[in-house]
Amino acid sequence: MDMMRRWLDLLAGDPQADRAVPPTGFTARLTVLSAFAMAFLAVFALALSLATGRLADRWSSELAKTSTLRISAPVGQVDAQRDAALAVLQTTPGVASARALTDDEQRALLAPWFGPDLPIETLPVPQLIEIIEDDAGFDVAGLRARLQAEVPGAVLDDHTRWRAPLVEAASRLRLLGIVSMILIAGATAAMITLAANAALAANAQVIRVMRLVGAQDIYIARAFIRRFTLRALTGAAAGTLAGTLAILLLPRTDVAGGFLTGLGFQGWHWLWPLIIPILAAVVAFAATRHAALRTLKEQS
Amino acid sequence: MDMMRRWLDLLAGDPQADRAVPPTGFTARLTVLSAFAMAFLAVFALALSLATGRLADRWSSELAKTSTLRISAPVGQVDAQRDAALAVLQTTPGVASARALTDDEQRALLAPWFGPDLPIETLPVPQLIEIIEDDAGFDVAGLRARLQAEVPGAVLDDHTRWRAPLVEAASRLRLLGIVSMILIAGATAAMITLAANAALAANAQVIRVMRLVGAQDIYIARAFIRRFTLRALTGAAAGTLAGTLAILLLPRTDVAGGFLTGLGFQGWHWLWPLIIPILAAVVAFAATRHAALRTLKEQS
Amino acid sequence: MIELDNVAYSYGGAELFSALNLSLAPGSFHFLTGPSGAGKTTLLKLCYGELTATAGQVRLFGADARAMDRNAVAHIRRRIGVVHQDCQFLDHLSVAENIALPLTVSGRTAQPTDVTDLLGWVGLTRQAAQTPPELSGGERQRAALARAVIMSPDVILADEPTGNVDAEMSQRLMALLLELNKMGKTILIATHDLSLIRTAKAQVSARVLRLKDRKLQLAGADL
Amino acid sequence: MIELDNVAYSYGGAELFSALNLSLAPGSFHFLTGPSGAGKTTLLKLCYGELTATAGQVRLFGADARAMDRNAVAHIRRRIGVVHQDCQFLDHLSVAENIALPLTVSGRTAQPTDVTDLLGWVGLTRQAAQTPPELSGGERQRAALARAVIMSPDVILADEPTGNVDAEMSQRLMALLLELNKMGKTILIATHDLSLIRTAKAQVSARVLRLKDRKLQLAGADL
Ligand SMILES: Nc1ncnc2c1ncn2[C@@H]1O[C@H](COP(=O)(O)OP(=O)(O)OP(=O)(O)O)[C@@H](O)[C@H]1O
Ligand SMILES: Nc1ncnc2c1ncn2[C@@H]1O[C@H](COP(=O)(O)OP(=O)(O)OP(=O)(O)O)[C@@H](O)[C@H]1O
Ligand SMILES: [Mg+2]
Ligand SMILES: [Mg+2]
Repeated sequence: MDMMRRWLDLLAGDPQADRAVPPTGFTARLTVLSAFAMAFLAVFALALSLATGRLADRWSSELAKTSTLRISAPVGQVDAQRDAALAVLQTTPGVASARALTDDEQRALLAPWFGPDLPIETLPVPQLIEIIEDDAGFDVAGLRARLQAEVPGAVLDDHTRWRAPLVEAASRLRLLGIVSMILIAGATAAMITLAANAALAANAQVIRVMRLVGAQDIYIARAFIRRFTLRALTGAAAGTLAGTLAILLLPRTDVAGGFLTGLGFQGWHWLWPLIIPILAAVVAFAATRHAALRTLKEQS
Repeated sequence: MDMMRRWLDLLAGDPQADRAVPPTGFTARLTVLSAFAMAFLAVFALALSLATGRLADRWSSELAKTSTLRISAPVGQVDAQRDAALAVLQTTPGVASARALTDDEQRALLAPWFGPDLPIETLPVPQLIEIIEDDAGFDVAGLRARLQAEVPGAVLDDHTRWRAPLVEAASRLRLLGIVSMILIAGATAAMITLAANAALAANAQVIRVMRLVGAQDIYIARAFIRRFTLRALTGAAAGTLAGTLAILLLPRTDVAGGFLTGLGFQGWHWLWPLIIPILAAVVAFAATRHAALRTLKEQS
Repeated sequence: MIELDNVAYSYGGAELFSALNLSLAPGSFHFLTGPSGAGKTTLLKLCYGELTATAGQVRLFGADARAMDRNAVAHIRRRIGVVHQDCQFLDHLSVAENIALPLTVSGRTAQPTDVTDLLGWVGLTRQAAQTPPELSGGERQRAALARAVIMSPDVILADEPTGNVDAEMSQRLMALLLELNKMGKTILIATHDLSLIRTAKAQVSARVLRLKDRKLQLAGADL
Repeated sequence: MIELDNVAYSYGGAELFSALNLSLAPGSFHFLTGPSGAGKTTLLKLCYGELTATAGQVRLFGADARAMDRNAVAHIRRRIGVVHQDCQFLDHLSVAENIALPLTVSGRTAQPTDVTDLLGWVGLTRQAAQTPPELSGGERQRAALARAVIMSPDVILADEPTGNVDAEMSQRLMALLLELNKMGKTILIATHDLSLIRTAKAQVSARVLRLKDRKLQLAGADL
């Protein structure tokens, strides 16, 4: 509430106090530019972070939780072996569900290699069964042993070879996104603080005169705080807008194994970038306030 | 030569002139920080740019120039049809080379779907023939017609469906990398110019006094130029180092369809980042020189 | 209004003065002289709370200066008009705006007539719209004096207010200060200009203090 | 050394003065007086090339000031010592370094004895290591004078060099300037201080110019 009132107070502003502090020309433009550039980059880092987040989720859930059973058998026996395998799987603890892929699914999987019109019915292509584990997972060696006895043509491929590096890569990528965000936020805060300090240092004379004629510290500080907050807000808003537009213009890369599918925002994630200018304004407010009150204290 | 001498002159510096211009405190730190942050990001953009460059090359050469011929035939006829197809291809204008994939290669291609130990010899798996086009490319419809007559089991898959979006995506990604680099360089130049201008504006009094006692413009300018160049160089060098280390620490993502294989630098590409601090110093030199001489002219 | 009790001050090194006593009664008129570097400006700064005495007590309007926080000092300053020796202005504002600045920062709106009258008094009507760096030395001093009196403060402390103006103008500024003194304002002027003191003494019962050799003394009849 | 021929100047508005003639012969001693705002400082600025006349010709050491580029002006400044009215210093350097600044920027190394002697003359030995903002008003003026003369320039232009110092010190500074005049230096002092002019005239054949109502005239015997 109090914070709220202070903010509104600030944004309403005091045109007189604003006049008293001279326009800070280059420092002003520097602040707006920094806020713009940093917001622009932040949008990308945010998008990367969200995309890798999604990717890591997908990879760890899809890959870590699924295994494939492959049944190679003479044409006539495939159906029987498939049913036997499904029966085995249904009684295996740790298996959440198991289901045979349809011909269409198998054809889609094979299309890159054999073309879309593969006569799959006439070929002795192995039947694939997708196994989804539950959280606990199943005993791979035990399952292999049971299958060997009951479904001789079945080979269990539990993706273990792939799983570990993929999940690790995904989580490290997500970490990278988060670290970039923190770096950008930190760099922005540092830049705005330094710009505010530079403006204050350049205005030592103004502060001296204002003091001489009886101005209170908060009166002087407010003019600076207001300016830098508005500048950071403006710059960051423009940068966010530009960054978001750039993301929109990015190629929809559904290619390359779906790696980049999601570098755009999806659904309500579009609201995330709105946080950037607000955060920039809050950071600028706090940084300038701190810098101003400290400088005023030092110069007393 | 002249430029060279001027540079050396500058870096040797004049301690007296340096003393005459007061330490610019916050502006100094702001410059170093900006240079650092921008160099750090530039390393990433550079890496992205090089990686997408490599990727685009690979995609456009591998995908755009190859087609696949798939021969599905009863087991006994495969060899004969393969030879007939190869004979047709050898006489087709626009085909640079054509060769049948070995069993091992086909097994490797199919491993993700059927497991590594697929008994490919015993299965009526189609025989694949890789066709590499020359730059002109061949007449797809014409080839199809000839093949239909001479090799009834052959299906030509010329990857056209895939080619266009992939190549487009790759080139747009490369563009993205280059645009980021330009953006970062531009933002850095703007930041350093603004910081130099802010420092000069804050030192109007110093310039006035120096003038009063008979200092020449270049004497005054040099102190500023030297400082900002060294600052940009220092900041950018540190930022480049940090960025390169971060790249080294990146997960080696050989996963996900090889999309990110190359986000590190490869071979002599490791020399590229060295350009960043040099470029930053040059930009700072030019920006400060311009800003200083312009300010000095205006204030005369 | 302002009382200094056994006050000493040093800028870190040797003491500039010590055991100094001064009391500015309401409506009194004082001159402060002394050689360059004696500490006149320092003494004035103690009187408006810019410096804090290293020993002794300074009371401003009855309150102990040492116990004041910065907001209290800001409020005290609104009751004390100061002419700084190196006149300090906001260089981006016009002369008129600079003169009205004490009103602005205390949240009052400047009456245009007040400012106009005052500009006429100090002879800056023509220069009202110029900025301070566009003024001559003497004009700046006059603007500083105008700014010091615009709030109609209880006390006026002027540090060498006529160092850069000609004799005629300095008599005119003196007349303004004498007028204000007649209205009951307390006035303290630090100056080297003995002729200024002489003319003033002819019109008001001014006390002349001399700061020399670390001591403050009443000047004799030698003026 | 410095000649003004039919010179006029205006800051954009009305002309400050016009058809003004002045010639500073080598070794001459001039005073410049006139009411505050008459244009004394402006006239001095024309003489050291900070301003360019709006009409007429200014010749500095025989060269036309209008034709000089900024480097030429910089070199001229090394032959002209200037005491600015609002003494301008580099606030981050010590007083001694500020006084030696003209030597520094012209690439010469300051002789420590020169600086020390000069500091003694103007009574700033004790303050040599302080920075300019830590000086009193009069001390700053003395430092400005010391800086003006350290290069042993051919011409010394001093704008109100004694506005903030006591009578005793101003006599002493005057003695320094008279000494330099005897060594053949050309000197022009703008001042309001008539007593200063009177004492000087007793010792040297100084000419007193009065700038008033847009004209420059030789002052009569009324001084
Ligand atoms: N901030 C400071 N740090 C150190 N010494 C200072 C500082 N300010 C003033 N002094 C010294 O204190 C002494 C008194 O200074 P002050 O300004 O009070 O003198 P003053 O009487 O006003 O002289 P003037 O008539 O020349 O204005 C001077 O010798 C000066 O060098
Ligand atoms: N940069 C400027 N722009 C506009 N007007 C100016 C500028 N500088 C000075 N003036 C005006 O020109 C007039 C003469 O100024 P100048 O400083 O030459 O006077 P001066 O004779 O030195 O006065 P003083 O004795 O008060 O120092 C003044 O009225 C002043 O307001
Ligand atoms: Mg003083
Ligand atoms: Mg003047």
